[in-house]
Amino acid sequence: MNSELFSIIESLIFTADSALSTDRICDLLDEFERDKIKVALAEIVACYQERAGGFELVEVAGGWQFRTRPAFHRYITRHIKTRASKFSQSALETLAIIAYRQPITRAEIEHLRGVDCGGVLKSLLEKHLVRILGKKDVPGRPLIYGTSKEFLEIFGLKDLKSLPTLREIQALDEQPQYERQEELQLEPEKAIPVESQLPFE
Amino acid sequence: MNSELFSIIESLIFTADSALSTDRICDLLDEFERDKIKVALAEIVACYQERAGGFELVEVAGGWQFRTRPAFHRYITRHIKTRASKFSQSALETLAIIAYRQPITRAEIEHLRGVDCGGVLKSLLEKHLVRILGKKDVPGRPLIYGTSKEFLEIFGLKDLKSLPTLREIQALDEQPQYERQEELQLEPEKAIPVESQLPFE
Amino acid sequence: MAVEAHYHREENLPLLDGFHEQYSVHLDKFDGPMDLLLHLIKKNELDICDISIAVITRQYLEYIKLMKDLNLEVAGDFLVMAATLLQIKSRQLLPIDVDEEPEEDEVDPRNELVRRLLEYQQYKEAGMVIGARALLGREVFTRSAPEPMLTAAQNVEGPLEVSLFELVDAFRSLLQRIPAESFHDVAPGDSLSIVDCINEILSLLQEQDTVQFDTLIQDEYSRERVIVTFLALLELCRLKLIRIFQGNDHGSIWFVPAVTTDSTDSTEVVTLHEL
Repeated sequence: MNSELFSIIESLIFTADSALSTDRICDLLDEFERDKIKVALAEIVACYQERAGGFELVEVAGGWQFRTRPAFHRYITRHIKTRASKFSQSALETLAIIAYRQPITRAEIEHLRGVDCGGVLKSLLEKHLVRILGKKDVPGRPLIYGTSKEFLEIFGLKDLKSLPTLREIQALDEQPQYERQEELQLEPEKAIPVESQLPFE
Repeated sequence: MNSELFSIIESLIFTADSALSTDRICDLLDEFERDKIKVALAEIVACYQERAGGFELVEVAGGWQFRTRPAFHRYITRHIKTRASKFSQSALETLAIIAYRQPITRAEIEHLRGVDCGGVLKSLLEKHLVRILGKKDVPGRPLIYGTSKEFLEIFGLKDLKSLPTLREIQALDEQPQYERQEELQLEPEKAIPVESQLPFE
Repeated sequence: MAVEAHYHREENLPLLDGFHEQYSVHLDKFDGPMDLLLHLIKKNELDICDISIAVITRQYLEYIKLMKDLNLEVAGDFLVMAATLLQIKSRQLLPIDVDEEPEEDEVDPRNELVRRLLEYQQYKEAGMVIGARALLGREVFTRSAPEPMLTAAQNVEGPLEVSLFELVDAFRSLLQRIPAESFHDVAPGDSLSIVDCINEILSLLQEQDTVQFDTLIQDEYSRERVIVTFLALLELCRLKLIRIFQGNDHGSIWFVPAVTTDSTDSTEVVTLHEL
């Protein structure tokens, strides 16, 4: 038997048409203490994990949402049309670069990928996975891009911190034969130590 | 721990956009026996009744649907305001015209859109996205509109200068130019000044 | 590029088969020069931090030649990389200048490329990891039945949700729809436009009550900037949106919004009824 708060929160999340943040739940249920709400949320998550039913409570894009478990998608797609299609390699690469390096300009993305990214960028904007954050304060004022809330929702990420860590960059720092130091001395404008480019470490 | 069929049925009902009849469930899951599906449905109903959470499985209008329990309806109605309201196309167009052509009069907006904009304009004013800048010094002294501070906040813009221009969006579609190497030269950190060595042209 | 290449590959299969094993890379596989380079490094089992530029450059150029032989359009990006490789190779061949600082001599010309390759490889891998996740709408689904209680109360407005791209796109599609003569100044050139300048002044006046002419042009002091700013001010003045003051002869020019916040509010009330 669950507490009343458990059930109230469950009903709130169940009926919301998008993920509900903890803050929002606390606002809505101002007669309950924040700490108790947090405990109840953890209880709901554990409860659905334990029963391993058709759906579970997950934290995505900074909010809570009930979602089906991936194992059942082949049954669900028998009556629900799939909305997302597979992403191309270039779309995924571009998304990854934007996700890890945001805010980033088109020129910076293209420098990393070595190819023109206008078309990919436009299609990511149209799919609402990427958004325009504003303009960079450098000559020419290029547009700067970042990932959107939809990006987190579609890829089922709690926040940008839960992006998979970039393993290789850490390995790179351990490589003694790679003489980055000298390169940095030569061209000071490049002197952004690799690790500082990782906003999530 | 529930049976797989239990979870599959649960996921089907959860994702359906209206109540699912037993017949429909049996059609969708034709690899399972009808009797077993019926047993599983009864199990799901019993399971939700027993746990007495925020919602339960009920049979309505000849079909199965998850419904919140009436006891919690007073909480559920609280979060209606969390529903993000989407812009209508006409509101978005009008807002775009005002943003890019301000200061602008209602007649000028209507000339561009070709339809009456009174209603849309009123709603944009009420949402504080648009504000009245003053009156134009022409016969009739029509009101002049511009965007507000709230407009900048919603779109996360530092100032009006940060609005992306049409040209910048159109540039995404443009074919990559062979002359791109010259662009690279402009930014010293990318300086691979090799355009003269191109052996292939 | 990938689609195009794939199409040609299908057509030219016999031709491809005749090529030496080294050339018969899958043309549809590469997302750009970096992707191709990574493939060549992997194929040759080279250490990414110690690649043999000679081997890689030769194979890279062979690949480009193959693309040309197959009448594929070689994207400029591939040529830029070819040039980069050749430049690195030529720098490696140059004799060390004894007069130069010794520490500069030690710099490996491959470093910049290696850094880019390592970084690219990371993002390529990260992209694959992200792409392998269960996606909403493909493997994972949310509840789609509308809650009857909420549907009934749908006219209550929540927070607005719209992206900047949608705004620009709405404007763009609008302009495409209407005849060309109905609007002007659609795509302002790189040069300063009066409209931009007006917008800039308007947004400044949202933050502060008075603005000095000099502050408008201090970031970018050019003849064009001064003229455009001045014209924008005149236009705003003509529209009675601002009032201009000058303390004394040759003194600073100040301007303030012609309508104070209070009077704007009262105007707004009136006009809401007018609408």
